[in-house]
Amino acid sequence: MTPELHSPALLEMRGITKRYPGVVANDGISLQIRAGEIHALLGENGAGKTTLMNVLYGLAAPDEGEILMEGQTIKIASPHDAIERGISMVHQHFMLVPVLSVADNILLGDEPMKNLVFVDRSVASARIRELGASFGWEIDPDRPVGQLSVGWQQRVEILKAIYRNAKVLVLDEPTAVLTPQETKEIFGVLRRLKAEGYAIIFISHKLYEVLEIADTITVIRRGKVVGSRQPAATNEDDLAELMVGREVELTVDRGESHPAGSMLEVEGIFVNDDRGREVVHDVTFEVRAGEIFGIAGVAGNGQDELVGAVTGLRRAHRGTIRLGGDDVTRADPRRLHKMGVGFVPGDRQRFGLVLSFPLSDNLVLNDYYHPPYARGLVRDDDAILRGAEAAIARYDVRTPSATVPSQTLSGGNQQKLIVAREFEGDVRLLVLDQPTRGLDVGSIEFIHRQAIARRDTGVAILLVSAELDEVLELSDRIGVMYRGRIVEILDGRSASREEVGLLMATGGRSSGIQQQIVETGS
Amino acid sequence: MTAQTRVLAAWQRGRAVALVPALSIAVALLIGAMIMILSSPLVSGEFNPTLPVTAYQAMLSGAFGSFDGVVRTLVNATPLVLAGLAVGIGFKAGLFNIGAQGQFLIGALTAAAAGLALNEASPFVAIPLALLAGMLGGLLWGFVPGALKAYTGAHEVVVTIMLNYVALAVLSWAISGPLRGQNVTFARTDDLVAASLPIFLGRDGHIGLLIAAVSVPLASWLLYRSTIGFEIRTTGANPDAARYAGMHPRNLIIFTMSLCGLLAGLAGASQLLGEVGYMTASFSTTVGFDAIAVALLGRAHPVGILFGALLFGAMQAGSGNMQILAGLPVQMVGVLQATILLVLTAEVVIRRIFRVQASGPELVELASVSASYGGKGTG
Amino acid sequence: SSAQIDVGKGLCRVIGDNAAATPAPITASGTSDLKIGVVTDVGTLDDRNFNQYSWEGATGAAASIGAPEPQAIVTQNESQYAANIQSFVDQNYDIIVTVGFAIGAATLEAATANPDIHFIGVDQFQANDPVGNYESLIYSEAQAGYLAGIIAASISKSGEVAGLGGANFIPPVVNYLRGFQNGVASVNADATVHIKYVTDSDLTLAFNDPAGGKSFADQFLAQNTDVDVLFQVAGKTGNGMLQAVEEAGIYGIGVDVDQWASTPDSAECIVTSAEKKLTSSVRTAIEEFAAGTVRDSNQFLGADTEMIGLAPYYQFADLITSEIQGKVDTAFDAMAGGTLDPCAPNACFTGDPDPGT
Amino acid sequence: MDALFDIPIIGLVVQFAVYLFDQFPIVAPIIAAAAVPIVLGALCGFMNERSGVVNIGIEGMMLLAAFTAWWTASLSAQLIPTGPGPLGITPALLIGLACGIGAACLASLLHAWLSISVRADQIISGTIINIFAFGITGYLNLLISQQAPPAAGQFSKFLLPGSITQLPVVGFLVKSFVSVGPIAMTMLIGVIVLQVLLFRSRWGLRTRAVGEHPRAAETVGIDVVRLRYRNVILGGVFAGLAGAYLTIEFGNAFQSGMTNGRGFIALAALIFGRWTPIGAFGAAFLFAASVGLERSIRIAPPTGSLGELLTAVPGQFYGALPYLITIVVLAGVVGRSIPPKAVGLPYEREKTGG
Ligand SMILES: Nc1ncnc2c1ncn2[C@@H]1O[C@H](COP(=O)(O)OP(=O)(O)OP(=O)(O)O)[C@@H](O)[C@H]1O
Ligand SMILES: Nc1ncnc2c1ncn2[C@@H]1O[C@H](COP(=O)(O)OP(=O)(O)OP(=O)(O)O)[C@@H](O)[C@H]1O
Ligand SMILES: [Mg+2]
Ligand SMILES: [Mg+2]
Repeated sequence: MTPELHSPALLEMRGITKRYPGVVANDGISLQIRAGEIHALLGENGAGKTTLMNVLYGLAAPDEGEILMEGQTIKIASPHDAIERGISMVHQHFMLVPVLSVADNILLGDEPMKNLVFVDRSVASARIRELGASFGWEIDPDRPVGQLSVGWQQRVEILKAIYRNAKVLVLDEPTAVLTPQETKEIFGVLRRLKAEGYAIIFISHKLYEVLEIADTITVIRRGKVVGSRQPAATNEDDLAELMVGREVELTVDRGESHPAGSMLEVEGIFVNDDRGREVVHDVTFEVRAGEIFGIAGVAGNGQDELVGAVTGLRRAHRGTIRLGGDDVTRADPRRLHKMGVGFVPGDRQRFGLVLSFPLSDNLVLNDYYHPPYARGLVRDDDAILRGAEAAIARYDVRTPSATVPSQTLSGGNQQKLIVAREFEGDVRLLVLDQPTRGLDVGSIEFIHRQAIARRDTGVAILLVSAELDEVLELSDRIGVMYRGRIVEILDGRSASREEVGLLMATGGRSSGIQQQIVETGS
Repeated sequence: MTAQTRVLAAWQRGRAVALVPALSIAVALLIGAMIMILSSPLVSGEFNPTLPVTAYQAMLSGAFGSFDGVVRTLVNATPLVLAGLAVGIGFKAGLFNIGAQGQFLIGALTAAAAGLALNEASPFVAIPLALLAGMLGGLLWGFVPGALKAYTGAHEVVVTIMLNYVALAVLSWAISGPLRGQNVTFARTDDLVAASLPIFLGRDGHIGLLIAAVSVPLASWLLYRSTIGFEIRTTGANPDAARYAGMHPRNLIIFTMSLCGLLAGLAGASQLLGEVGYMTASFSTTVGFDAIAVALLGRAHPVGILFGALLFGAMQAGSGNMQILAGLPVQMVGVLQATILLVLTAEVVIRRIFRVQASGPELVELASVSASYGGKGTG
Repeated sequence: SSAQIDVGKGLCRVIGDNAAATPAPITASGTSDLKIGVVTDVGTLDDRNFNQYSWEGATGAAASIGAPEPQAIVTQNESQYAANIQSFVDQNYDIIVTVGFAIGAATLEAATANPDIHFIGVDQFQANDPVGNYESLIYSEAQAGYLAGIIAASISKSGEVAGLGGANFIPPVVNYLRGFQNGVASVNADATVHIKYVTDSDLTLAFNDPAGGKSFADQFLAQNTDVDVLFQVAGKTGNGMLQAVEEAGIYGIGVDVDQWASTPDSAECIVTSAEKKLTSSVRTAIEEFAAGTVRDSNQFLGADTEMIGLAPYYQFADLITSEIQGKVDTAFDAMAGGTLDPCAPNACFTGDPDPGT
Repeated sequence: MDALFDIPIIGLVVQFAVYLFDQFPIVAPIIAAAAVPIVLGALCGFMNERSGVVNIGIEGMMLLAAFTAWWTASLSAQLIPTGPGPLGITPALLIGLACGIGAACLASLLHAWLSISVRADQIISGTIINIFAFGITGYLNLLISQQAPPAAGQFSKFLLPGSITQLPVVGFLVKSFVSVGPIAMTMLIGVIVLQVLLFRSRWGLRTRAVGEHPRAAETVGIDVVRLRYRNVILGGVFAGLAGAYLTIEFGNAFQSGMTNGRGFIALAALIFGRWTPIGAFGAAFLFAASVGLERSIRIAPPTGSLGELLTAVPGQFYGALPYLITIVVLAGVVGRSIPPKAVGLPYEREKTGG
C-alpha cells in the first residue's frame, strides 16, 4: 500500500513564502509528494494550508520559493498553467456555478468542441456519465448544479478535477460537508485514484480522517511546517498538540444536564423552500430548558427551512411553534429576539454579519434600537463601543480594535463575534446552525464550551449540524432529519456514530436493499 | 491633548481626506486645458495656448470673483445638494435612484400647485405648505419604485427611468390644463407670490440655501447616528443580514426610496419657489442627472455630496463667464466635470503619480452601489 | 425643369445647379464699441432655429456696425435664465438679446433693473406697460404658415396635406400650423389637412430628436398614404421629418429659415420654407438701436415689414406657376394691409394645447 | 362585427383588437426601425453585464459613436467622393461606421480599465462616460458647425420586390426585418447569433461562468480579466453600431444629445429582458411598439365609440403610455429579473473567500 519512500517526488515545493499585509501566510514551506501517495496537510484555521495550495495552483504568486515537477522547476502563474501541468484542485469552497448544469461545470475551461464554436455537450455528457458510473455514481449531467445537495456538489467537484486527466490532485477540506457514509465513499475513490498513480494532497481538520486515509501527514502552524508524521506512528492527541502548539481537549466534557420544562415546542410544521416546494413535512419535537437538542442530517434535508421557521425567517404554513408556551408560529425575527431567542446562522457571512461594518456595529446588529445602545432614534455610539470592547474581551475575539471592518477577521473570529452577540443577554433558546463549520479544533473547543455553559444556565439549545461528531458530542437528545422529516429521536449519550450515520443516510435502520425502496418510494 | 496637537491632528486628517481630491481636480483641469488648447483652432480660428488660462480665470471670477458670484455658486449648489442626497442615500440602501430627475419635477409641480392655491395666503402659511407639497410630490414619485421593488421585485433602475418620462407628461398635463395661468401667452402658471422663497443673501440667495445647508448634517445624522440610518445601511450592505437582525428590508426599501423622492422633490420645490417663481409645461432641468454625478463624486457621503454640489455649482456659476470671456461652448463644463470624476475615480493612478499613501479602507463606503445593482438584490 | 427622383411617390427632384443665395458679405459701416451678448433658450447654439438665427442676427449686426464679436451664453435649464442675463450685466454689456418666450419674464425683470442696457427679446411680448429699454420681437408665424398652406394646397395632387408640429402647447408652433391650415383652405376648401403633434409634454422629443421625428413622420405617412405635401414645425425633430419626406418622395415644406439651404440633405424635396426672418429682425433691431432710433417696445413682425415670407423654390420653380404665385402675392399683400387674418377661420394659439386635426 | 362593437366594455375591447390588427402591419416596419438602436444598445449592455460588468454608459457610448461616425463619414466623403453602391454603401460611410465603432470601443476600453483594472465602482465609470460623451460631442459639434461638412449620406434599405413585401400576413415581417439597412440587419443577426452563442458556444459558457462566479471560472483556467476586457470592448461594437445607425443609416445628421435617452431605455430593455439577447429584443420591441401605439392614437385614432373614448383622454397620457406599459409589464408579469450574480463586483485575483 505505502509507496516507496525513496521513489522520486512527483511534485516538490521548496521554501515557499507568501506574505499578505500583516500576515506571513506561508513561511518557507517545503513539501514533497510522490505519485501514488496521499499526503495530508493539517493545521489550524489560518495556518496557511489553502494559501500553499493556491500557490501551487497559480491562484497566489509566492514571494519566495519554487515548485518542481518531476525534478524540473516549473512556473505556475495561473490556474491555467497548473492545469496544463496536470494539477487539479478541489477547493475549500465550492467552485461551481450554480446556474450551470453539471456537465457545463465539469467541462468549463476544457470544452470539447464541434464546428469550432459550439460546445459538444453530447460527447461530454457521455464521458461524465461514464466517469461517474466508474465510481458508482449515477450522475445527471443536465441538472443545474444549484439544485444538487452539497454531497452531490462535492462529487461534481471531484469529477471536475479528475475529468482533466490530472497527475496531482489537491483536495482542500473535501469532507467538511459530507456524512460519514459519503466520506467513506470518497475515501474509496481516493484509494482507487492513488492506485492509479495520482499524487494526492488531502486537507482536513478531522484528525481521524487524516489518520485513516493519509500515507504522510504534514502539520503546518502559522505558515511553517512544524512536523511530519506517518499515520502508524501518531495519534489524534499528538496531531492536535502539534497543530495548536498546546494540549487540546478534543472532546469537551458535556457534563450532566438538568433539563427543566419545555421551552421550544414544534408541532407538526410544514415549511416550503425558496422555490415554493415543501421540504419540511410534519416535524414535531420539543427542546427543554437546560438541554441540547441536536438535529443530525445530511445538509439539504430540510434543516435550513426548519431553522428558518423556528427563527422567524420563514413561515411554517401548517403546524405551530411555541416558545415558553407562547405561540410564535408567525413571529418575526425581531419579536423572537425580544422573547429571548439567540440564533447563530449557518451561513455566517450571508446572515450573521455585515462584513463592511465595524465589529462594534455587528455586535449590536439586533439590539441597536433600544437602550443602552440607543435612546429613541439616536444611537449611543459610546455605549455601543463600550459594549463591543467588553464582548470582544469576554469572547476572546482576536482583532486590533472594535472599529475595524469585520471582514478583516478570520473565520473563527467572525464566528466568535456572532457567538458573542447571540449568547449574551436574557436568552431562553439558542439556535445553533452549523456553529463550527470550517473552524479548527481550538475554535471548536471554545464554542462548544460556551454552548455547554449556556445550557447549564438553563438555556434551551437547538443544535443543527451536518457534523455528526458535533451532534453526538453535545446533544442530550438527537433528532435525525431525513427528507424533511425527523425519522427518529435518540438519546444523545447512548446513540452510536454508526446508528445515527445510517439514519442520516437512509432514513432507516435497515440495510441497503430497503434503503432503495425508501428512496424510490418517496 | 494640547490645542496645538489637536490642530495638527485635524490638519493631518483634513490633508489625508482632501489631498487626493485636490490633486485629482488639478490633474483634471490640466487635462481639460489640453482639450481646450487642442480645440482652440476651432474656437478662435487660430492656435491659442493661453485659452485655458482665460477660461479658468473667467470661470473662477464668475463663481467666486464677487459676492454675488459666490451666492450664485451656493444657489446653484442648493438643488444639487438635496438631489445629490436623494441619490446618495439611495446608494446607502443599495438602491440606484436614477429617478431624482422625475422626483425633482414632480416636487416642483406639486409645490407650484400648492403655491398657486395659496397665492392669497400669508407667506408664513404658503411657504411651508408649498415646500411640504413639493416633498410629498417627490415622496410619491419615490414611493412607487420603492414599493414595486419591494413587492414585485421590479428593478428600480428600470422603473425610475420610466417614471422620469412619466413625470414630464404629468407636468405638461397639469400646466397646460388645470394649473395654467390666467393672463399668460403660453403654457405656464401664474407667478407664485406668497409661496416664493424670500431672498436673504445678496441678489438671489433664497432660503432654500439654508434648507440645503441643514439637510447635510441631518442626512449625516440620519445615516450615521440614528437607528433608522443603521437599518438603511444594513439593508444596503447585506439585506439578508438585515432580515436576520429583525429589520424589514421591504419597508426600508420603500422608506428609503420615499425619502429620496422627498429630498429630490424638495430640491425641485426649492428651485421653483426660490429661483424661477412660476412653472412652465416645459420646465427643463438636468438637476436629477447631475445629482447622480454629485452623489458619486461625494462617494454617497453627505459631506462629500455637499462638496461635490459646491464644485458643480461653482462650475455652473462660472460657465457664463467662460462663455463670454473665453468664447468656449458651454459643453466644456460637462467635459471638465467628466474629467474630474474620471480622475477622482482612477485615484489609484493619482496616488501612484504623487506617491500618496491610501488612508484606509474608505472604498467600503461605495462597495455596495454597483453590487446592489446586480445579484445582491433584496428578497 | 429638374429630373424627378424615383423614390416613393417620386415627387422630389434633383437639385441641379441651383445655389442658395449667398448673403452678401457684411461690410462695416463704421465702428462701435457696443458689447452685444446673447442669452439663448434652453438648448444649443447650433439648433438651426431660434437660438442659432438670433445669434447670427447678432453677429451680423456686430459686423455691420463694426462692434466687437458678440458672445453667447447657452442656457441649460430654466432656472438659469436670470443668472445668465446677469452674467452679461456684470460684464457691462450694452445690448443683451434674449431668445424665446420662456425667458421673457427674466428679461423684463433685468430690463427694469438695468435701464442703461438695451434688451432685445426674440419671440417675446410685453403685455403690461412696456419698458423703454426692452424691445420685444413678436413674429406672425401664422402669416408664414398661411403662405405655406397656399403652396401646399396648390401643389398637392391628392388634396391631402399635413402639418406636423413638435409640441402642441408651444405658441409659435401652433400658430404656424393653424395659419397653414387656413392657407390650404383658402385655396381648396375640400382639401384634407392633418395637423398632428409629436408630443403633448416632452420638449426633447418635440424639438431635439431627429430620429424620433423621422419615426413619427414615417408612421404618419404609412398611416396616411395619400398625403403628398408635408409641412413640419419641429426644430431638429422636424429635420428628421424632412428625411422621412425624402424617403417617401413627397413634397416637403421647411420652416423658420430657408431649409433648402440649412438642411441640404433633404433639399431635393423641399419646395419652399415658411420663413420667419429671425436673423434679419434681430440684426435690424441692433442696427437701429446703434443708430439711435427709438422703436416701439413691442415689435410685431409680419408681412408688412417683410419679416415673414416664403423661401425660394429652387428646382421647383416651374412647379409654382404664376397662378399659384399670384395667390401667394395676393395673400401676402392682404396680410400686410391687415385685411386678411391668417388665424381665421381656424383660431391660432389660444393658450390651450392644440388638439390637432 | 359591428354588432360586437356595441356590447358594453367587451365591444371596446373588440374594437381595440380590430384597430391593432388593422394598424400593426402598417406600423410594424417603423416600430422595428425605432427598436434597432435600443436593441443594439442592449446588446452592448448584454456583453458587459453577462460577464459581470455593469454598464450604464451605453447612452454615452452611443452618442460618441453617432457623432464620430457622422463626422468622419462626412470628412471622408469630401476626400473620397464616390457614388453609393448596393445598400447605399460608400467608402466614406464604411470609414464612418468603422470610426464610430472605434470611438465606442475606446469608451468601452476606458470603462473596462476603470471597472476591471482600477476596480472602480462600475456605475461611476458609466456615469463618467455619459457626461463626457454628452459634453465632448456637443462641444465639438458646435465648434465644427461653423464649417460643417455636408453629410455623407446614409446606408439604404435592402429593397425587395413589392410582390414580397406586399405579401399578406408575412409581408410586414419581411419589411420590418429583411428589407432594411445593413446595420439593422446586423441587429437581427446579432440577437440571434448572441442568443445561440450564449447558451451553446464555449465563449457563451465561459461568459456566463465569469458573470456568475468569476473565481470558479478562474480555477478552471479561464482568464477572468481578459475575458471581461474582451467582452466589454466587443460590447462597444454594438454601442457603436447603435450610434452609427442614428447618424448614417436611419438618419444622416448629428444633433447634440441626439440619443435622447435611448441608451437608458436599452439598459432597461436589457434588465427587462432578463439579460438575454432575445429578451432584450422583445423588451425593446414592446417599448417601440408602445411608442407606435401612442403615435397611432395621435395620428390615426380609431373611429367609433373607442375613438371617442380615446380622444377624451388627455394627450399626455399617451405620451406616458410606453413608459407606463413598461412599468406595468415589469411589475406585473416579468417581476424579478435575476441579474448575473457577479455583476457590479470588481474581481480581485488574490482574494480568498473568508
Ligand atoms: N488574499 C489574502 N489577503 C490577505 N490575507 C490572506 C489572503 N489569503 C489568505 N490570507 C491570510 O493568510 C493566512 C493563511 O490563510 P489560509 O486560507 O491559507 O489558511 P488555511 O490554513 O487554509 O485555513 P483554514 O483551515 O481556515 O482553511 C490567514 O491569516 C489568512 O487570513
Ligand atoms: N483579507 C484580510 N484583510 C485584512 N486583514 C486580514 C485579512 N485576512 C486576515 N486578516 C488579518 O489576519 C489576522 C489573522 O487571520 P487568520 O485568518 O490567519 O486567522 P486564523 O488563524 O485563521 O483564525 P481562526 O482560527 O479564527 O480562523 C486576522 O485577525 C486579520 O486581522
Ligand atoms: Mg481562517
Ligand atoms: Mg483553507
